[in-house]
Amino acid sequence: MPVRTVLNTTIEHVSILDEDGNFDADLGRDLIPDDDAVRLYEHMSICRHFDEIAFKLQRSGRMGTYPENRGQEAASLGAAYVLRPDDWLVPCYRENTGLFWRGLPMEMILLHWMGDERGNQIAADLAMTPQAIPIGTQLLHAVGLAWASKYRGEDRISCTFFGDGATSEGDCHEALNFAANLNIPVVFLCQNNGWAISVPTKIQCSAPTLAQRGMAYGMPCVQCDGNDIFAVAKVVRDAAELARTEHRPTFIEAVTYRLGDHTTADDARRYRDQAEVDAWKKRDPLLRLRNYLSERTLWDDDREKALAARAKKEVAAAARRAEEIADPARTDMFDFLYATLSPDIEAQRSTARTSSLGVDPTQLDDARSSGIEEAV
Amino acid sequence: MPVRTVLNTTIEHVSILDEDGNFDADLGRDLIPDDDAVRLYEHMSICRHFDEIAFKLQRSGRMGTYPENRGQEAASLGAAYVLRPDDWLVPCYRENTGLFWRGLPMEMILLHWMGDERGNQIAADLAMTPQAIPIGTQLLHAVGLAWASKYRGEDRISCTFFGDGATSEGDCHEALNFAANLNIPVVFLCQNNGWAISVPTKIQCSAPTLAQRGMAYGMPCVQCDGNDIFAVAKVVRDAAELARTEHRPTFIEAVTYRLGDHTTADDARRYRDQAEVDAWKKRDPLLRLRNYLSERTLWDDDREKALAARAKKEVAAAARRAEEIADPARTDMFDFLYATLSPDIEAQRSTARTSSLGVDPTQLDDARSSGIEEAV
Amino acid sequence: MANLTLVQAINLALIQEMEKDDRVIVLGEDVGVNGGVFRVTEGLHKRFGPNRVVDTPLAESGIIGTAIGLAMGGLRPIPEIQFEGFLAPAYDQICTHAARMRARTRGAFTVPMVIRSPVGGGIHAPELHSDSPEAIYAHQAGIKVVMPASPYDAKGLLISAIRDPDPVLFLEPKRIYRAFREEVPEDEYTVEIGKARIVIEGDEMTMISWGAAVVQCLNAIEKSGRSVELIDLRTIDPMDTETIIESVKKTGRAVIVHEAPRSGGLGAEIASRIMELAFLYLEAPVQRVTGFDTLMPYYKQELEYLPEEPRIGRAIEELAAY
Amino acid sequence: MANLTLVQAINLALIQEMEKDDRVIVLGEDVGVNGGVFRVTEGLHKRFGPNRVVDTPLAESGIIGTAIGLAMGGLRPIPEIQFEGFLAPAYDQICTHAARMRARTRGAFTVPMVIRSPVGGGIHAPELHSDSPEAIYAHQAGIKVVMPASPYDAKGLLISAIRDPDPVLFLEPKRIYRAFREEVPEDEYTVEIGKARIVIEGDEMTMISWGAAVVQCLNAIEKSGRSVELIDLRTIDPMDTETIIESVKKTGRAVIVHEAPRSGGLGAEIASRIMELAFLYLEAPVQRVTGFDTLMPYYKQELEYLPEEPRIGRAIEELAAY
Ligand SMILES: Cc1ncc(C[n+]2csc(CCOP(=O)(O)OP(=O)(O)O)c2C)c(N)n1
Ligand SMILES: Cc1ncc(C[n+]2csc(CCOP(=O)(O)OP(=O)(O)O)c2C)c(N)n1
Ligand SMILES: [Mg+2]
Ligand SMILES: [Mg+2]
Repeated sequence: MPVRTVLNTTIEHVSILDEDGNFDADLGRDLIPDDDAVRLYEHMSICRHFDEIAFKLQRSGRMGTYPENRGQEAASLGAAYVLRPDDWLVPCYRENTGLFWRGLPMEMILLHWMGDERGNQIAADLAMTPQAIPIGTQLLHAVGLAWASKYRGEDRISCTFFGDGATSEGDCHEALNFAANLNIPVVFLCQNNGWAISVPTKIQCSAPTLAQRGMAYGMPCVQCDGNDIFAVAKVVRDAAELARTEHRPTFIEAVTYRLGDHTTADDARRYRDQAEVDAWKKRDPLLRLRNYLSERTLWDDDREKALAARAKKEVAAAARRAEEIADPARTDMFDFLYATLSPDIEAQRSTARTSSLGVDPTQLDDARSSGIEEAV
Repeated sequence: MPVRTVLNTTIEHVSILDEDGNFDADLGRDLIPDDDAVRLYEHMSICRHFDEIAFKLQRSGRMGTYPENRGQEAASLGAAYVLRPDDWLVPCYRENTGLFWRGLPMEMILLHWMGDERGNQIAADLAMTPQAIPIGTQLLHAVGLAWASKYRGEDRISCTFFGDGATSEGDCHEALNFAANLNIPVVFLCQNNGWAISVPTKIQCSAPTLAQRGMAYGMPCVQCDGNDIFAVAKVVRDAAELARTEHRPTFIEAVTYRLGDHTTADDARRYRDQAEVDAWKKRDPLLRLRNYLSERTLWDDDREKALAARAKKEVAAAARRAEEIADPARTDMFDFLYATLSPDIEAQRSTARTSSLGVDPTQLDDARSSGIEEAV
Repeated sequence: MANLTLVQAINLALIQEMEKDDRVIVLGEDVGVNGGVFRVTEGLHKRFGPNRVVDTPLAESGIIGTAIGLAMGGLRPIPEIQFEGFLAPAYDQICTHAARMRARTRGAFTVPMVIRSPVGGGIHAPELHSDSPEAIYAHQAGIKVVMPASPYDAKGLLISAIRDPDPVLFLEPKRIYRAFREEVPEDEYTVEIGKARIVIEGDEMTMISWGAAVVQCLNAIEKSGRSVELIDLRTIDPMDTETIIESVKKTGRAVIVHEAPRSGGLGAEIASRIMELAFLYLEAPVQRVTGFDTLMPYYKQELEYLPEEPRIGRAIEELAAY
Repeated sequence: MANLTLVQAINLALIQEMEKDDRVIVLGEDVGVNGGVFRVTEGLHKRFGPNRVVDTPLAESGIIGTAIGLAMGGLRPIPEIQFEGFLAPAYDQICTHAARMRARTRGAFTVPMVIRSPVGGGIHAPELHSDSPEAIYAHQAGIKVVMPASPYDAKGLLISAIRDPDPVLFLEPKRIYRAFREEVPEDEYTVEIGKARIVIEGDEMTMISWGAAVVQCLNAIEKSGRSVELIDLRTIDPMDTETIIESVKKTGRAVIVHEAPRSGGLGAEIASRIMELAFLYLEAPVQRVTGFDTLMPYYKQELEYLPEEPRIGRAIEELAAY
């Protein structure tokens, strides 16, 4: 046949609890028990409050640039909820809800944005990597981490998070391709929040969906309502199952929206319409879950009030811990560079000099005995 | 609707003159007039002979590494045939037929592989870039070149060629994405020849087709028999039309096969079965076109003999021109680095030194008057 | 004359060159509607429209690679890389193609483009937003590297860079984007690429620096009360060796100050050239006051890392005492 | 003991470490079935199977990025980059992540991996197959850079690199892959990373080099008939400053030989250290005999570019005469 069809493929969009409060009982059955739904809502609310406090810390000069997570609380949380506690979470920087659900102490995120590497010093049993600053690069690490587990015959998988902007980077493509061709168990979860700083998604992707990024590699692709924690939980659960049992990756596009500015250094009014923001406010994942709970009499104003008080207390305590930590040692930048330092770097460490006069950097022992403090 | 289809898409395979000699008169109508078919066959044959001579030059130590084009003559030629003479050709290194068709003197390719930059010194009116050594990087240049034309309101387009291996590089993805989203008129022509050195295509792409690489970006994608010059001509003509009139890129997978080793430095017997090679020999693009012409009494043994003589003469003349060119000047590496040289590089140029003693590099004028020859 | 910040001076240079030459176009992440995250391209999108000021996908290799094609195709693209740390994903296109195109094609193709990127530390930015990679690109033949330290120079150097027939990496020290203002002529003018500037004359020693560190040098010199000749390199590659050597022949002592790590930094190159060309004039070993051979730490510690005034001042005294 | 080429010595080191530690895996383009384009990984695929010797897609950033994940996940990956020119597309993952991971996570994550890649000119290879980018990676803190110049060192250094808890860029001078053989113990042994080797002792001057250029140095020294102390750096970062300084204190003169371009090359770093730490011992300016500040030309001219014996010999005479 001169012209024959060699591929025919489709992408589906999954929604369970929609913005009007409709809940699809079929798809939603046994997905999130009521108790858990309450806990998830509480968690999202605390994270929302965390965002507010972080914003204030920045505005009052007590923290550097901070990227608000507001409006995107459902996506990473839905994923963290259905994944196993030892599955790798490989985030970008709008996954606070997922990371905190897994157990990351809130002050770690604050420390990171306070310009302190200790915010990245994450305990091994949390099975997560630190926030990634260079866009799109972390997807490859997720592939490698899952590959290492597979190599050892473990059934741990990776789930990596990234934005719509990240899908334009070459590394994103290489990660998807490695995972697809080498059969690495990874869930690729793209948070399409409509914007990459000031650049709208259509400049990153003029195709009808971002989900189809994965089609290039023949992997299953699915789009879901990213503000619907039920939909996210379902598609991630399915993807994780496929990864765990068949070592096949999945590409998920979670359609969501960044309600805040890109970061505290940004002013989104320069480039987007308030009307768009207002429309998305109605699709707020918190609002939606709260309505769901209220309708099922699992939630009421008293509980909301109590939750607000709890959030305030928990976040304040985390902020205190972040702010009250002792200053890092001047020598930390040397001491954590390699497992063991070379004599030349030792000399820089102990003399606090890069020049050769004054304390002679070859006279290490003298310099060291004369004390680092004195050297500065 | 909780689950709805958001994308439904297909990819077609186009074949016109198949390996058994069947010709689809419908699709093939008015595609390649008989005269041209004869010329194209002659051209392919001459290139095949060029390959043999190049191989021998390498084997006899008169040229460095050379990548044979054998078996892949139809793809770039079909493209060059239907494109306008001012459309940019942005090749990799298995597009000799297309480049020669456009008018590149054969000795340029030889010079390149003889380790001489003058092989890349291509006349502007040929509208082509030199062979690309770093895999996958040239696709972006094709996008920029076409963009520059579009910017000026011209209707020139780019056609870029690359292998199956190249589709794994991040740059390939970034090029496709830029072209799709910024509406740049580019034809992306992937020569899937089954191998990237020793690595089979399935390690580059486990999806059913390579054509679907373009689906990620929502661009039209098509697969064709890359050894069928009619099919190539048709899909490239359609893609060029779309690019020229609507500034939309197309991704084409031309399925072909590398009959030779990867390069003269390679020994393909280490990693692939002879049976596979033998099967593909039956699909040789030259054989196929010759049978087509013979059946239509456009070709016969006498013509074949005459062609062989002509090929021998033309290629020998090109090899002579390449071998007899004067050595490049020792100073060329300096003189073509920037439009104007800095004093420091001038000093290196005139003293032939990087050290500071002997001729004092600051005493440029003296050094220069004492002569470059003498300095070496 | 207007009293401008470095950001404003660059903005003005861009506007004037774009007015003059419609082959000049600007492209990059957030450079269009938003006017750049530092507002360097503010107003350009409105003035010149989306065909000449282009918001691209988030892909640095893509930005530089397409810009190379644009330049080969006859335009004069000015791609912006949002922070110097994100030059890294474009390193391959910069070094493998932009820098090599003229030489490898023996002049058949050229890449007249200016890659703009903010550079350096000191503004409490996240990781990879505070580095100084100039030595990396200076080691690559075929691309020029420029780093202005004042608004006046920024405008004049950028205009020269845009008109240069070869690729230029134009690094903008973000710490002084708005730190001070300077009189900048409204008319166009150029500052020659490859020429250093003697900021203050002196005869006790020569201090060589560039970018935001020049401000630290000035402070340290003032505090020291010594007669230090301060040279702002302005162009890192090609380097104005002559001005450096002349000065050191006069002073007999030299110290180089830069933010990048010491090892393999440009301080080494400059010190070596001084030794090679002014050996018999040297009264003391050339000193380097630079970033340490570590990573630029997160911002709590960035001032421990950077060559700030106290460390420079100490080196001045030690060098004078030698 | 066996009489091995550098390729064979590396191959042996790989086999022995893979036998010993099943966390060690090899990945890259053509490293598996084909055994690598230089046959360095020959036989490994058969011996250890496709799970430990992995042919990957053609994507250098992908190779290094996944290897980083593998290392963070507890393995000891040895990614191969087919030629040094193709380290460039992986530059971002190497410098942005591999080199930074330990410091930026304060030790929570480490990246024990060895990136192997052939390096240098002289074999009539196409463009980007003959470069010497070691200075680029030496300027980046957090990753070690090793380049053996002999089969014995190659095996011992590679074993050290594989066992090193931090990332190591292991550059293999392709010009001497098979140029000569040397007795190499069959048993495992290590050569310490960070220690130079005095190849020949001498007292007229010190010559410092590494990689394939060491052979050129030896020839030039022999031809000169002078007493030149030749130091093979072996490890480029961390550098064995002490051995260099000790030698220069003895000889009073030094010349550095490397293939990479002069400007911003490691010759500058070494010359600066010598000046800083042995200033009063220096009887002449330290000399650099290196590649020119141009591109490595296509192969017809590569020997014009490289620091071959005649250029080194001339510098020896000029330095001795100073
Ligand atoms: C490689 C790289 N390039 C540029 C930047 C600067 N930058 C930081 S965030 C951002 C936009 C990211 O957009 P997206 O991936 O959609 O994530 P979002 O911020 O919307 O969550 C950019 C351009 C960066 N951090 N890394
Ligand atoms: C960036 C880069 N990585 C690796 C190589 C080494 N190399 C040269 S050709 C080749 C395989 C290319 O395969 P493909 O793209 O399918 O083209 P083909 O040779 O089959 O025509 C490789 C790995 C290179 N030239 N560039
Ligand atoms: Mg986004
Ligand atoms: Mg191929």
